[in-house]
Amino acid sequence: MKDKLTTLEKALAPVISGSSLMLGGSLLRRPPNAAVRHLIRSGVRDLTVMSWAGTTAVDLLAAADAIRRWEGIYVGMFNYGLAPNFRRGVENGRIEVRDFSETAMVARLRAAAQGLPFLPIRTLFGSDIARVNPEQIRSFSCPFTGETLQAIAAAETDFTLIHGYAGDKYGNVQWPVVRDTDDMDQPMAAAAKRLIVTVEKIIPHEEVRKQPSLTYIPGNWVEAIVEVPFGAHPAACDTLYDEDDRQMSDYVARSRTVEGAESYLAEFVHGVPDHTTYLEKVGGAAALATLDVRMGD
Amino acid sequence: MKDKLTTLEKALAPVISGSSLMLGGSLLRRPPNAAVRHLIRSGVRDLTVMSWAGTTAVDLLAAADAIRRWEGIYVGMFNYGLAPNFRRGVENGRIEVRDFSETAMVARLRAAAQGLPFLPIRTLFGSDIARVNPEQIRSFSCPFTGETLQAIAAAETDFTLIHGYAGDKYGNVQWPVVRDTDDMDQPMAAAAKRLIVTVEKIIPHEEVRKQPSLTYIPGNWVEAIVEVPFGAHPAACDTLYDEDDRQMSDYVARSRTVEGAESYLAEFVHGVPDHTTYLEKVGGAAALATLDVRMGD
Amino acid sequence: MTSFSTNELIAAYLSRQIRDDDLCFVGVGTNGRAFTLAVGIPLAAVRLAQMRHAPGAAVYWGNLLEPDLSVIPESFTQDAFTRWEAAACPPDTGTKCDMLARRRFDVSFNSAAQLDRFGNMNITAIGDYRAPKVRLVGSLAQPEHFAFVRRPILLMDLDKRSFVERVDFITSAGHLSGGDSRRQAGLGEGGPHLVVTDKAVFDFAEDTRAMRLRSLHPGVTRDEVLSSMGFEPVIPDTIPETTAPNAEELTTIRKTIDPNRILLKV
Amino acid sequence: MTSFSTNELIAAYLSRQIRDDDLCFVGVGTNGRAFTLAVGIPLAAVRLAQMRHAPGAAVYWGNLLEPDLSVIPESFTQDAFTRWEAAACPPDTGTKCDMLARRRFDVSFNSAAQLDRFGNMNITAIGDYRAPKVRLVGSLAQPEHFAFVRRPILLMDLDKRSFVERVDFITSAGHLSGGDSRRQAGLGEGGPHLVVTDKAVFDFAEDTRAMRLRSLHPGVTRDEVLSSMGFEPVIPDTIPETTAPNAEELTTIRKTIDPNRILLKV
Repeated sequence: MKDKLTTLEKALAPVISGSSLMLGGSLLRRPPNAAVRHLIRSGVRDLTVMSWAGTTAVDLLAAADAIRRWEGIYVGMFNYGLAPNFRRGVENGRIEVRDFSETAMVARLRAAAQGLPFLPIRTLFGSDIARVNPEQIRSFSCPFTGETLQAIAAAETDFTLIHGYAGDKYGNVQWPVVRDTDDMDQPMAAAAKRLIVTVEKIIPHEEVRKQPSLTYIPGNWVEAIVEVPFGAHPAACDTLYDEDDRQMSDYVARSRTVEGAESYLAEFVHGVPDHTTYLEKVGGAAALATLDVRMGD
Repeated sequence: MKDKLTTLEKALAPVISGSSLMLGGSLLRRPPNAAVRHLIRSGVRDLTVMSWAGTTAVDLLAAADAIRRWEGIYVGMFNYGLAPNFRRGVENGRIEVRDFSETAMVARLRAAAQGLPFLPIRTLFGSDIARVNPEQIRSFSCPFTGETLQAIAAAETDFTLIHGYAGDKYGNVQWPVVRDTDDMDQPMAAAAKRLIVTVEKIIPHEEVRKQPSLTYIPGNWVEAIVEVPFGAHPAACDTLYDEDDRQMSDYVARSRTVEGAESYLAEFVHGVPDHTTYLEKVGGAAALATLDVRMGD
Repeated sequence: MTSFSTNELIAAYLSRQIRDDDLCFVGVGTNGRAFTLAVGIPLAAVRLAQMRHAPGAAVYWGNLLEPDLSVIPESFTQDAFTRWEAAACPPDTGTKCDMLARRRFDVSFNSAAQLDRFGNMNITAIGDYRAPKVRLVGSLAQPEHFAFVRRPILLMDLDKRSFVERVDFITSAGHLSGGDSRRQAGLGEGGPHLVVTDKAVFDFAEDTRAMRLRSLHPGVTRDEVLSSMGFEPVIPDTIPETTAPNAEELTTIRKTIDPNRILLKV
Repeated sequence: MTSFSTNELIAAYLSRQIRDDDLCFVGVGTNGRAFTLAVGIPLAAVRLAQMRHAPGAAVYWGNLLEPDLSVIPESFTQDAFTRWEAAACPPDTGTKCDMLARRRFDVSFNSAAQLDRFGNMNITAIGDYRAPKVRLVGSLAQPEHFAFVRRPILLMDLDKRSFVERVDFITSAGHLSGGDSRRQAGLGEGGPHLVVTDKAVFDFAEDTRAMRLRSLHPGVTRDEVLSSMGFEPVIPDTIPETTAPNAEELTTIRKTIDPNRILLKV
């Protein structure tokens, strides 16, 4: 096995302006926020971003005006309302959107994971989602029944960024037995070309291999793994810490205006050299301890 | 939730001659042998049987001349050689076969689980598997790239029989964290129309719902659940008991001839009224204890 | 006669729409009134149905299949979802998607920014899709609900801005342009079944598939309803009153299902 | 020069075919000689490669991704598979199938009842498919290996009944009728790469894609090989000898990898 443990800097160096990027997580669970802040600091632009239910990670990139196009099922701030910067970017024409419903996005990821150019669904008849996107959604006839089906193009991105619970230095990432799973991190990992994973904690390989069925991302699929505690902050990593309501509220409030969003980025992204300093900035160990949801396990 | 706990007799009553039947398990892991012995005793015939890597369950049905057609990836006895009765049935023309490679069978199950008539693959170009089966494997053009792909028809069966580890009376079936998973029981369950599950043990629902991610077959998909300890015997149920080498060897040896196979059925299937008596017949608690592989968990 | 809130009226009304063994999709909603409509009322309704006439009714919520509705979380932060006990929690959302496409769901509870005469709905964009006045959240599985669920039920407060002649963008295809148009487009049975609002209940006429006033909530007038809509629904000759919750239903909601007023708060 | 068995020769030879970071598929074989060819020799070869020049090489075995090859089970009953430690054990075999179709595998080890001049193989039926003389096991993922794996390697004992002019049934399409026919049929790069037998090693000629003698094992003659085959392979002007294992390789195999002669038994 190959040692793939590295730093955010090295892991993300290949992600350059113009890249396409799949972002893991769903709603306020495990968006790869630390990695995204690093990308913003490094100045990448013109990204094609794909997501499942995107929140903070997508909106931060939008705040930095780094997104040229987005494709996915949702961008919002869950119980914090609409995604302020993403919304502004779409409304002022800086971000092009391509909407996909859930079965459509699932089909896209599965197609990529299976090395296929498309997979069929029959969800989007009559929906404007299909009408506005003939490039990626097309009708065709079932080779057996002749009925009309819809072909959905595979979701191919240059890079995939996922934030996970725990992994070993070989890139094997495991989830806890009890967890929230309303997301597509595993299908995204299976679909990835170049997969970069951040995890809350690096654990010994010996621990991983005792329960191999908990490995949801095999190291074999991974290009680089980085230990980034609180890597999803200000969102949550289920089973470890909850979303940071104070920080989330501050972000949403300031993002009502372009200037406010810029002041947020200046303070919490550009104003801190790295993730460790970021964590100090948002309150350090004392503040983070209040988010802890571990049950002594 | 609905109480779905019942007896083999009641659960299997709807399975009549001429039915189509998906059988769970793979190689020597969890073939639903107790359920199959019950079906043989009840005299069903002319079954269309589908399997992943089928062993004892398929061959027992073949010994009873209950299979009209089989579809799947493999029938054999794993390290006990070819499947003697199935082989004889195919060679003498009583069993029609439709071979599918693994990606093809996976596509068939996923199509059924997604309510689709087919899913595409590109495995079987040039293979005689496709040549001999234009009814279920057809070439077509990708709606995006124009390249040729192969459409594989969904695997629809009237019934699906799966043997699982533990479940509650509502039909929620759970697996242990460490287990063997070289099989398709979950995709088969997802693809099923009428799903009948036997489990080693009925456990309280309260236990199930503490670790919902271990539920691989939700009760919502299940029509009936039956407690059948050693329900895979003489094959294994991984984490609980190993295959019974003595019984396996005896079965294979006797099955070299039609008469031998009939004597086996007479002794271990028709000659015992139910599964409890069967377990006594194969040696009872003392013999079964020698197969135990539990690690004090 | 006991007095009751509109939320209680709706919850009790909806519970009577749930049949035994129904699998019901409930979304994960946001805050305030949106939470009450998307999560609170639906959970209360299904629980009431479970306790009264539909013990086999189940909910798919987030990615939890059959979460234990006898113990509703007190707050809905991420951790509450993680710890909520349930019968099953599939490895990824693909399982739920397959269950939708396979038509395993009987009922879904939906809300939208816009809903039109033929039950088409929009949660994607207000104005022009490519240069929208308001960019909304996208689509989630709302297209799936209208495509595959047997009886989707919309829960929305009646409002001229939401009930529009024609949605700006069809996120989920309802009955399209009415009549046979849904089937013509390739969609199966289904589409919006009921629209339950704070003032009245609507269904869709069998022939034209246009939205039709089905009942008025106690104390609400026909004109009050019409003045809150951007189009005129089909109005039957006699308009019944929405059946009020009985004392037993109200007691169960107040004492057992939602004693802390989390579900039916606002 | 140390003496060595044919199994050791093959294991060492194969280990040199494994490159760093190769993902190798090993089947779950049966008993006796079939086990040695399908499981024993491949596991020994990959382990030897890991220890010498390819630390990043990995095995997919059964449904275990990267099982710990430093601790080979002593027996191969079901429980040994269950307990074997590994980096990952995906929830179902569909993951492995996707990895195959996505072309994540570099090497596979395969055996067959019949293999022909162009590397087509048969594990389905001897004789007529619909009324076979011998019904075999079916297909498993053997078609996938030839369709998608970069360098499939066949391990078979040389025998006239197995090495036939034309297989009775093409389970896995190799180079079909040779030349460009594989590509014409819609298949990508790949197909059988090497055939390693107890007497010699074969590859496939670049132009005709016909099986070609690549090397003779020490002490084996060309005629011995030809008389064990049902067709004549391409014979180059000079035939090298299969490189023998060196002392260090032999010591590693005997002392560390397979001290109890489980893998290379028969």
